[in-house]
Amino acid sequence: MSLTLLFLGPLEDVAGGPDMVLDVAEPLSLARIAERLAPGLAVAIGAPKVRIALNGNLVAAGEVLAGNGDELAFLPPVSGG
Amino acid sequence: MSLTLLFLGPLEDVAGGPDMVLDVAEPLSLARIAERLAPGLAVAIGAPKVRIALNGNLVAAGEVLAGNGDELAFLPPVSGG
Amino acid sequence: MRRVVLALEAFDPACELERFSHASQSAGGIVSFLGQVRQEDGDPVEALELRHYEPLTLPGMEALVRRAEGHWPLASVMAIHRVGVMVPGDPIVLVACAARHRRDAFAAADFLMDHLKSSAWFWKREKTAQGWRWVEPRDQDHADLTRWNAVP
Amino acid sequence: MRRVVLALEAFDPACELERFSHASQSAGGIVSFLGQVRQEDGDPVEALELRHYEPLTLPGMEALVRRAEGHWPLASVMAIHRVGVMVPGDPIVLVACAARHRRDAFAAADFLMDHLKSSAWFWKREKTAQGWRWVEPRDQDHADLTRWNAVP
Repeated sequence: MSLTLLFLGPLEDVAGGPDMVLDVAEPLSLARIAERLAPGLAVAIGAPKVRIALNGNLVAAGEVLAGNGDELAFLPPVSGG
Repeated sequence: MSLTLLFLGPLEDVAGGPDMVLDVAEPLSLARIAERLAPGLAVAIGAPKVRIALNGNLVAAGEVLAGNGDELAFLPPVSGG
Repeated sequence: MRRVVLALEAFDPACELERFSHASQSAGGIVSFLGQVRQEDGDPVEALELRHYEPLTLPGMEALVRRAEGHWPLASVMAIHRVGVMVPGDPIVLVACAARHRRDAFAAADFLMDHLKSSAWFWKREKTAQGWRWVEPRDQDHADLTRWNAVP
Repeated sequence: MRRVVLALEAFDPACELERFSHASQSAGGIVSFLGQVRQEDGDPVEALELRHYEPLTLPGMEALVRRAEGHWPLASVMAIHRVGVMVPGDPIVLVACAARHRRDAFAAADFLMDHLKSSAWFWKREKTAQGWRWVEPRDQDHADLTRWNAVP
Protein backbone atom coordinates (compact mmCIF):
# COMPACT_ATOMS: atom_id res chain seq x y z
CA MET A 1 0.00 0.00 0.00
CA SER A 2 2.21 2.82 -1.25
CA LEU A 3 1.83 6.54 -1.92
CA THR A 4 4.44 8.24 -4.10
CA LEU A 5 5.55 11.78 -3.29
CA LEU A 6 7.36 13.84 -5.94
CA PHE A 7 9.49 16.85 -5.03
CA LEU A 8 10.12 19.27 -7.87
CA GLY A 9 12.85 21.87 -8.17
CA PRO A 10 14.54 22.98 -4.96
CA LEU A 11 12.20 20.81 -2.85
CA GLU A 12 14.25 17.89 -4.13
CA ASP A 13 17.21 19.13 -2.10
CA VAL A 14 15.08 19.50 1.03
CA ALA A 15 13.67 16.01 0.58
CA GLY A 16 17.04 14.50 -0.23
CA GLY A 17 15.78 13.14 -3.55
CA PRO A 18 13.19 13.65 -6.29
CA ASP A 19 10.70 11.17 -4.89
CA MET A 20 9.75 9.17 -1.82
CA VAL A 21 7.36 6.29 -1.25
CA LEU A 22 5.22 6.15 1.88
CA ASP A 23 3.61 2.97 3.11
CA VAL A 24 0.00 3.95 3.75
CA ALA A 25 -2.91 1.99 5.16
CA GLU A 26 -5.63 4.42 4.09
CA PRO A 27 -5.99 7.70 2.14
CA LEU A 28 -4.34 10.54 4.03
CA SER A 29 -4.88 14.29 4.23
CA LEU A 30 -1.95 16.63 3.67
CA ALA A 31 -1.58 17.17 7.43
CA ARG A 32 -1.37 13.41 8.02
CA ILE A 33 1.20 13.07 5.24
CA ALA A 34 3.29 15.92 6.66
CA GLU A 35 3.43 14.12 10.02
CA ARG A 36 5.30 11.31 8.30
CA LEU A 37 8.01 13.60 6.93
CA ALA A 38 11.10 15.21 8.45
CA PRO A 39 10.10 18.53 10.05
CA GLY A 40 12.07 20.68 7.57
CA LEU A 41 10.44 18.96 4.64
CA ALA A 42 6.98 19.21 6.20
CA VAL A 43 7.45 22.97 6.53
CA ALA A 44 8.84 23.33 2.99
CA ILE A 45 5.94 21.56 1.27
CA GLY A 46 3.46 23.57 3.32
CA ALA A 47 4.75 26.95 2.11
CA PRO A 48 1.96 29.07 0.58
CA LYS A 49 3.64 29.27 -2.84
CA VAL A 50 3.99 25.51 -3.19
CA ARG A 51 1.31 24.10 -5.52
CA ILE A 52 0.15 20.51 -5.24
CA ALA A 53 -0.83 18.04 -7.95
CA LEU A 54 -2.61 14.76 -7.23
CA ASN A 55 -2.14 12.27 -10.04
CA GLY A 56 -1.27 15.07 -12.41
CA ASN A 57 -4.09 17.46 -11.51
CA LEU A 58 -3.59 20.62 -9.48
CA VAL A 59 -5.52 20.51 -6.20
CA ALA A 60 -5.92 22.80 -3.22
CA ALA A 61 -3.98 21.75 -0.14
CA GLY A 62 -7.21 21.23 1.78
CA GLU A 63 -8.56 18.84 -0.86
CA VAL A 64 -5.68 16.41 -0.69
CA LEU A 65 -6.68 12.84 0.16
CA ALA A 66 -4.03 10.51 -1.20
CA GLY A 67 -3.60 6.80 -0.67
CA ASN A 68 -2.41 3.60 -2.26
CA GLY A 69 -1.28 4.04 -5.88
CA ASP A 70 -1.61 7.80 -5.83
CA GLU A 71 1.11 10.22 -6.85
CA LEU A 72 1.32 13.52 -5.02
CA ALA A 73 3.62 16.17 -6.48
CA PHE A 74 4.88 19.29 -4.71
CA LEU A 75 5.56 22.15 -7.12
CA PRO A 76 7.49 25.15 -5.78
CA PRO A 77 7.56 28.46 -7.70
CA VAL A 78 8.89 27.91 -11.22
CA SER A 79 12.21 29.35 -12.34
CA GLY A 80 11.66 28.81 -16.01
CA GLY A 81 13.33 28.76 -19.35
CA MET B 1 27.55 69.92 -70.31
CA SER B 2 25.06 67.52 -68.77
CA LEU B 3 23.06 67.31 -65.56
CA THR B 4 21.58 63.92 -64.59
CA LEU B 5 18.19 63.78 -62.94
CA LEU B 6 17.12 60.62 -61.08
CA PHE B 7 13.47 59.85 -60.35
CA LEU B 8 12.90 57.35 -57.59
CA GLY B 9 9.81 55.26 -56.94
CA PRO B 10 6.53 56.49 -58.43
CA LEU B 11 8.24 59.61 -59.83
CA GLU B 12 9.74 57.28 -62.40
CA ASP B 13 6.29 56.76 -63.90
CA VAL B 14 5.65 60.51 -64.02
CA ALA B 15 9.01 61.12 -65.67
CA GLY B 16 8.62 58.23 -68.08
CA GLY B 17 11.86 56.64 -66.91
CA PRO B 18 14.27 56.39 -63.97
CA ASP B 19 16.61 59.13 -65.21
CA MET B 20 16.95 61.99 -67.63
CA VAL B 21 19.93 64.04 -68.80
CA LEU B 22 19.63 67.80 -69.29
CA ASP B 23 22.06 69.77 -71.38
CA VAL B 24 23.00 72.71 -69.15
CA ALA B 25 25.23 75.72 -69.80
CA GLU B 26 25.56 76.76 -66.15
CA PRO B 27 24.46 75.63 -62.68
CA LEU B 28 20.69 75.89 -62.32
CA SER B 29 18.33 76.42 -59.39
CA LEU B 30 15.46 74.02 -58.88
CA ALA B 31 13.02 76.53 -60.40
CA ARG B 32 15.17 76.80 -63.53
CA ILE B 33 15.40 73.01 -63.78
CA ALA B 34 11.65 72.64 -63.39
CA GLU B 35 11.12 75.00 -66.34
CA ARG B 36 12.88 72.47 -68.54
CA LEU B 37 10.52 69.61 -67.56
CA ALA B 38 7.01 68.63 -68.62
CA PRO B 39 4.50 70.52 -66.45
CA GLY B 40 3.20 67.35 -64.72
CA LEU B 41 6.72 66.29 -63.77
CA ALA B 42 7.64 69.79 -62.61
CA VAL B 43 4.66 69.75 -60.25
CA ALA B 44 5.43 66.21 -59.04
CA ILE B 45 9.05 66.89 -58.08
CA GLY B 46 8.01 70.10 -56.33
CA ALA B 47 5.60 68.34 -53.95
CA PRO B 48 6.44 69.14 -50.29
CA LYS B 49 7.07 65.48 -49.41
CA VAL B 50 9.65 64.97 -52.17
CA ARG B 51 13.19 65.09 -50.77
CA ILE B 52 16.11 66.06 -52.96
CA ALA B 53 19.67 64.72 -53.01
CA LEU B 54 22.49 66.44 -54.87
CA ASN B 55 25.36 64.06 -55.61
CA GLY B 56 24.17 61.74 -52.88
CA ASN B 57 23.58 64.33 -50.14
CA LEU B 58 20.17 65.49 -49.02
CA VAL B 59 19.66 69.20 -49.65
CA ALA B 60 16.83 71.68 -49.18
CA ALA B 61 14.97 72.62 -52.34
CA GLY B 62 16.09 76.24 -52.00
CA GLU B 63 19.75 75.19 -51.85
CA VAL B 64 19.79 73.37 -55.17
CA LEU B 65 22.34 74.62 -57.66
CA ALA B 66 23.18 71.84 -60.07
CA GLY B 67 25.22 71.93 -63.23
CA ASN B 68 27.53 69.93 -65.42
CA GLY B 69 28.44 66.51 -64.00
CA ASP B 70 26.01 66.76 -61.10
CA GLU B 71 23.40 64.18 -60.22
CA LEU B 72 20.13 65.41 -58.77
CA ALA B 73 17.82 62.76 -57.28
CA PHE B 74 14.15 63.23 -56.46
CA LEU B 75 13.03 61.01 -53.58
CA PRO B 76 9.29 60.69 -52.97
CA PRO B 77 7.94 59.25 -49.68
CA VAL B 78 9.36 55.77 -49.11
CA SER B 79 7.14 52.68 -49.19
CA GLY B 80 9.65 50.35 -47.64
CA GLY B 81 10.41 46.78 -46.96
CA MET C 1 0.85 25.39 -38.47
CA ARG C 2 1.05 24.82 -34.71
CA ARG C 3 4.09 23.10 -33.26
CA VAL C 4 4.52 22.73 -29.50
CA VAL C 5 7.38 20.53 -28.32
CA LEU C 6 8.94 19.61 -25.02
CA ALA C 7 12.37 18.56 -26.26
CA LEU C 8 14.13 15.90 -24.23
CA GLU C 9 17.18 16.09 -26.50
CA ALA C 10 19.00 18.94 -28.27
CA PHE C 11 17.12 20.56 -31.16
CA ASP C 12 18.32 22.55 -34.16
CA PRO C 13 16.87 26.08 -34.15
CA ALA C 14 17.98 26.92 -37.70
CA CYS C 15 16.34 23.81 -39.10
CA GLU C 16 13.17 24.40 -37.07
CA LEU C 17 12.93 28.02 -38.21
CA GLU C 18 13.48 27.12 -41.83
CA ARG C 19 10.63 24.61 -41.75
CA PHE C 20 8.46 27.11 -39.92
CA SER C 21 9.04 29.87 -42.47
CA HIS C 22 8.31 27.52 -45.35
CA ALA C 23 5.05 26.55 -43.69
CA SER C 24 4.15 30.22 -43.11
CA GLN C 25 4.47 31.76 -46.54
CA SER C 26 1.00 33.24 -46.37
CA ALA C 27 2.19 35.40 -43.47
CA GLY C 28 4.17 38.50 -44.20
CA GLY C 29 6.28 38.38 -41.08
CA ILE C 30 7.79 35.94 -38.64
CA VAL C 31 9.13 36.93 -35.23
CA SER C 32 11.27 34.43 -33.40
CA PHE C 33 12.99 34.27 -30.06
CA LEU C 34 15.87 31.92 -29.40
CA GLY C 35 17.18 31.50 -25.88
CA GLN C 36 20.48 29.73 -25.47
CA VAL C 37 22.70 28.92 -22.51
CA ARG C 38 25.02 31.90 -22.17
CA GLN C 39 28.68 31.36 -22.93
CA GLU C 40 30.75 34.09 -21.37
CA ASP C 41 34.43 34.30 -20.57
CA GLY C 42 34.87 33.73 -16.86
CA ASP C 43 31.25 32.73 -16.38
CA PRO C 44 31.21 30.17 -13.59
CA VAL C 45 28.18 28.34 -14.99
CA GLU C 46 29.36 25.06 -16.50
CA ALA C 47 25.97 23.51 -17.12
CA LEU C 48 22.29 24.15 -16.67
CA GLU C 49 19.48 21.70 -16.07
CA LEU C 50 15.81 22.22 -16.65
CA ARG C 51 13.33 19.90 -15.01
CA HIS C 52 9.66 19.58 -15.80
CA TYR C 53 6.59 17.86 -14.38
CA GLU C 54 5.31 15.66 -17.13
CA PRO C 55 1.54 15.83 -16.46
CA LEU C 56 1.51 19.63 -16.49
CA THR C 57 4.42 21.05 -18.48
CA LEU C 58 3.52 20.21 -22.07
CA PRO C 59 -0.25 20.66 -21.54
CA GLY C 60 0.54 24.06 -20.02
CA MET C 61 2.62 25.02 -23.06
CA GLU C 62 -0.20 23.95 -25.35
CA ALA C 63 -2.76 25.99 -23.40
CA LEU C 64 -0.46 29.00 -23.56
CA VAL C 65 -0.12 28.72 -27.34
CA ARG C 66 -3.89 28.42 -27.71
CA ARG C 67 -4.27 31.56 -25.59
CA ALA C 68 -1.93 33.44 -27.93
CA GLU C 69 -3.77 32.12 -30.99
CA GLY C 70 -7.05 33.29 -29.47
CA HIS C 71 -5.81 36.82 -28.94
CA TRP C 72 -3.67 37.59 -32.00
CA PRO C 73 -4.42 36.64 -35.61
CA LEU C 74 -1.49 34.27 -36.13
CA ALA C 75 -0.88 32.20 -39.24
CA SER C 76 1.49 29.83 -37.41
CA VAL C 77 2.97 29.38 -33.96
CA MET C 78 5.86 27.31 -32.72
CA ALA C 79 7.11 26.80 -29.16
CA ILE C 80 9.95 24.38 -28.43
CA HIS C 81 11.41 24.09 -24.94
CA ARG C 82 14.31 21.91 -23.88
CA VAL C 83 14.49 20.00 -20.64
CA GLY C 84 17.48 18.09 -19.30
CA VAL C 85 21.12 19.05 -18.92
CA MET C 86 22.55 21.70 -21.26
CA VAL C 87 25.95 23.32 -21.66
CA PRO C 88 26.81 26.89 -22.75
CA GLY C 89 25.77 27.52 -26.34
CA ASP C 90 22.95 24.96 -26.28
CA PRO C 91 19.51 26.18 -27.33
CA ILE C 92 16.96 26.25 -24.49
CA VAL C 93 13.82 27.70 -26.02
CA LEU C 94 12.62 28.69 -29.46
CA VAL C 95 9.40 30.57 -30.08
CA ALA C 96 8.17 31.73 -33.48
CA CYS C 97 4.99 33.54 -34.48
CA ALA C 98 3.93 34.23 -38.06
CA ALA C 99 1.29 36.85 -38.81
CA ARG C 100 0.04 39.04 -41.61
CA HIS C 101 0.92 42.13 -39.54
CA ARG C 102 4.26 42.22 -37.84
CA ARG C 103 2.99 43.96 -34.69
CA ASP C 104 0.84 40.89 -33.91
CA ALA C 105 3.81 38.57 -34.40
CA PHE C 106 6.02 40.68 -32.11
CA ALA C 107 3.39 40.87 -29.36
CA ALA C 108 2.55 37.17 -29.45
CA ALA C 109 6.22 36.10 -29.31
CA ASP C 110 6.84 38.50 -26.43
CA PHE C 111 3.75 37.15 -24.61
CA LEU C 112 4.81 33.53 -25.10
CA MET C 113 8.32 34.18 -23.81
CA ASP C 114 7.16 36.07 -20.72
CA HIS C 115 4.92 33.15 -19.81
CA LEU C 116 7.39 30.39 -20.65
CA LYS C 117 9.90 32.15 -18.40
CA SER C 118 7.57 32.92 -15.51
CA SER C 119 4.57 30.65 -15.41
CA ALA C 120 5.41 27.48 -17.30
CA TRP C 121 6.23 24.38 -15.25
CA PHE C 122 10.01 24.41 -15.40
CA TRP C 123 12.62 24.41 -12.68
CA LYS C 124 16.19 25.39 -13.38
CA ARG C 125 19.47 24.60 -11.69
CA GLU C 126 22.98 25.63 -12.55
CA LYS C 127 26.28 23.87 -12.11
CA THR C 128 29.38 25.77 -11.03
CA ALA C 129 32.65 24.63 -9.48
CA GLN C 130 30.66 24.48 -6.19
CA GLY C 131 28.21 21.98 -7.63
CA TRP C 132 24.55 22.23 -8.60
CA ARG C 133 22.34 25.02 -7.24
CA TRP C 134 18.63 25.67 -7.87
CA VAL C 135 17.79 29.04 -9.39
CA GLU C 136 15.32 31.18 -7.44
CA PRO C 137 12.38 32.77 -9.29
CA ARG C 138 12.99 36.42 -10.13
CA ASP C 139 10.53 39.13 -9.13
CA GLN C 140 11.04 40.72 -12.56
CA ASP C 141 9.50 37.67 -14.19
CA HIS C 142 6.28 38.15 -12.30
CA ALA C 143 6.22 41.85 -13.10
CA ASP C 144 6.56 40.91 -16.77
CA LEU C 145 3.36 38.89 -16.61
CA THR C 146 1.25 41.83 -15.49
CA ARG C 147 1.84 43.36 -18.94
CA TRP C 148 -0.54 40.77 -20.36
CA ASN C 149 -3.45 41.08 -17.93
CA ALA C 150 -5.73 42.13 -20.79
CA VAL C 151 -5.15 38.87 -22.68
CA PRO C 152 -7.94 36.45 -21.78
CA MET D 1 28.89 41.28 -34.24
CA ARG D 2 27.33 43.88 -36.50
CA ARG D 3 26.12 42.86 -39.95
CA VAL D 4 24.28 45.33 -42.19
CA VAL D 5 23.67 44.22 -45.76
CA LEU D 6 21.81 45.56 -48.75
CA ALA D 7 21.27 42.31 -50.64
CA LEU D 8 21.15 42.58 -54.42
CA GLU D 9 20.49 38.85 -54.70
CA ALA D 10 18.45 36.32 -52.71
CA PHE D 11 19.79 35.51 -49.24
CA ASP D 12 19.26 32.50 -46.98
CA PRO D 13 17.64 33.54 -43.67
CA ALA D 14 18.22 30.18 -41.95
CA CYS D 15 21.91 30.24 -42.76
CA GLU D 16 22.23 33.88 -41.71
CA LEU D 17 20.45 33.26 -38.41
CA GLU D 18 22.55 30.22 -37.65
CA ARG D 19 25.76 32.20 -38.12
CA PHE D 20 24.33 35.02 -36.07
CA SER D 21 23.40 32.80 -33.14
CA HIS D 22 26.82 31.15 -33.15
CA ALA D 23 28.41 34.59 -33.02
CA SER D 24 26.12 35.65 -30.16
CA GLN D 25 26.60 32.93 -27.59
CA SER D 26 27.37 35.42 -24.86
CA ALA D 27 23.83 36.77 -25.24
CA GLY D 28 20.99 34.94 -23.59
CA GLY D 29 18.40 35.76 -26.19
CA ILE D 30 18.05 36.50 -29.88
CA VAL D 31 14.96 38.09 -31.40
CA SER D 32 14.61 37.96 -35.15
CA PHE D 33 12.13 39.23 -37.68
CA LEU D 34 11.85 37.73 -41.13
CA GLY D 35 9.68 39.40 -43.73
CA GLN D 36 8.92 37.45 -46.85
CA VAL D 37 6.80 38.09 -49.93
CA ARG D 38 3.35 36.77 -49.06
CA GLN D 39 2.12 33.73 -50.91
CA GLU D 40 -1.64 33.47 -50.65
CA ASP D 41 -4.16 31.56 -52.70
CA GLY D 42 -5.84 33.96 -55.08
CA ASP D 43 -3.44 36.78 -54.25
CA PRO D 44 -3.07 38.84 -57.40
CA VAL D 45 0.52 39.87 -56.58
CA GLU D 46 2.87 37.93 -58.85
CA ALA D 47 6.05 39.78 -58.03
CA LEU D 48 7.38 42.61 -55.96
CA GLU D 49 10.27 44.95 -56.64
CA LEU D 50 12.19 47.04 -54.17
CA ARG D 51 14.29 49.92 -55.42
CA HIS D 52 16.87 51.84 -53.45
CA TYR D 53 19.00 54.96 -53.86
CA GLU D 54 22.56 53.82 -53.55
CA PRO D 55 24.14 56.85 -51.85
CA LEU D 56 21.58 56.89 -49.05
CA THR D 57 20.03 53.46 -48.52
CA LEU D 58 22.87 51.44 -47.01
CA PRO D 59 24.33 54.39 -45.06
CA GLY D 60 20.83 54.98 -43.68
CA MET D 61 20.56 51.35 -42.58
CA GLU D 62 23.95 51.59 -40.89
CA ALA D 63 22.98 54.78 -39.06
CA LEU D 64 19.76 53.12 -37.93
CA VAL D 65 21.64 50.12 -36.53
CA ARG D 66 24.06 52.41 -34.69
CA ARG D 67 21.07 54.24 -33.22
CA ALA D 68 19.69 50.94 -31.90
CA GLU D 69 23.10 49.96 -30.51
CA GLY D 70 23.31 53.29 -28.74
CA HIS D 71 19.98 52.88 -27.03
CA TRP D 72 19.81 49.19 -26.09
CA PRO D 73 22.65 47.04 -24.72
CA LEU D 74 22.94 44.66 -27.66
CA ALA D 75 25.57 41.95 -28.03
CA SER D 76 25.00 41.64 -31.80
CA VAL D 77 22.80 43.16 -34.47
CA MET D 78 22.03 42.07 -38.00
CA ALA D 79 19.94 43.83 -40.65
CA ILE D 80 19.70 42.42 -44.17
CA HIS D 81 17.39 43.98 -46.73
CA ARG D 82 16.79 42.75 -50.27
CA VAL D 83 16.38 44.99 -53.27
CA GLY D 84 15.41 43.92 -56.78
CA VAL D 85 12.60 41.73 -58.06
CA MET D 86 11.18 39.06 -55.74
CA VAL D 87 8.45 36.46 -56.04
CA PRO D 88 6.08 35.11 -53.35
CA GLY D 89 8.00 33.19 -50.70
CA ASP D 90 11.24 35.13 -51.19
CA PRO D 91 12.78 36.73 -48.10
CA ILE D 92 12.71 40.54 -48.12
CA VAL D 93 14.15 41.57 -44.80
CA LEU D 94 15.83 39.87 -41.86
CA VAL D 95 16.60 41.63 -38.60
CA ALA D 96 18.16 39.99 -35.55
CA CYS D 97 19.12 41.43 -32.18
CA ALA D 98 21.00 39.55 -29.48
CA ALA D 99 21.01 40.81 -25.91
CA ARG D 100 21.57 39.64 -22.38
CA HIS D 101 17.98 40.57 -21.51
CA ARG D 102 15.27 39.55 -23.89
CA ARG D 103 13.21 42.73 -23.47
CA ASP D 104 16.07 44.73 -25.02
CA ALA D 105 16.31 42.34 -27.96
CA PHE D 106 12.54 42.53 -28.58
CA ALA D 107 12.47 46.33 -28.42
CA ALA D 108 15.49 46.80 -30.67
CA ALA D 109 14.17 44.41 -33.34
CA ASP D 110 10.76 46.11 -33.24
CA PHE D 111 12.46 49.52 -33.55
CA LEU D 112 14.60 48.42 -36.48
CA MET D 113 11.61 46.97 -38.34
CA ASP D 114 9.43 50.05 -37.85
CA HIS D 115 12.16 52.21 -39.30
CA LEU D 116 13.14 49.90 -42.15
CA LYS D 117 9.46 49.85 -43.16
CA SER D 118 8.76 53.56 -42.79
CA SER D 119 11.87 55.66 -43.01
CA ALA D 120 14.53 53.67 -44.87
CA TRP D 121 15.18 54.59 -48.50
CA PHE D 122 13.21 51.91 -50.28
CA TRP D 123 10.45 52.13 -52.84
CA LYS D 124 8.22 49.19 -53.56
CA ARG D 125 6.12 48.21 -56.56
CA GLU D 126 3.96 45.19 -57.14
CA LYS D 127 3.16 43.25 -60.27
CA THR D 128 -0.35 41.95 -60.89
CA ALA D 129 -2.13 40.85 -64.06
CA GLN D 130 -2.58 44.59 -64.72
CA GLY D 131 1.16 45.19 -64.67
CA TRP D 132 3.46 46.98 -62.25
CA ARG D 133 2.08 49.49 -59.74
CA TRP D 134 3.96 51.56 -57.13
CA VAL D 135 2.87 51.05 -53.54
CA GLU D 136 1.79 54.16 -51.66
CA PRO D 137 3.19 54.83 -48.18
CA ARG D 138 0.78 53.82 -45.42
CA ASP D 139 -0.23 56.25 -42.69
CA GLN D 140 0.11 53.39 -40.18
CA ASP D 141 3.83 53.24 -40.87
CA HIS D 142 4.29 56.82 -39.82
CA ALA D 143 2.19 56.29 -36.72
CA ASP D 144 4.48 53.37 -35.86
CA LEU D 145 7.51 55.66 -35.83
CA THR D 146 6.08 57.93 -33.16
CA ARG D 147 6.43 55.01 -30.72
CA TRP D 148 10.19 55.59 -30.75
CA ASN D 149 10.35 59.35 -30.24
CA ALA D 150 12.27 58.81 -27.01
CA VAL D 151 15.11 57.00 -28.78
CA PRO D 152 17.81 59.56 -29.59
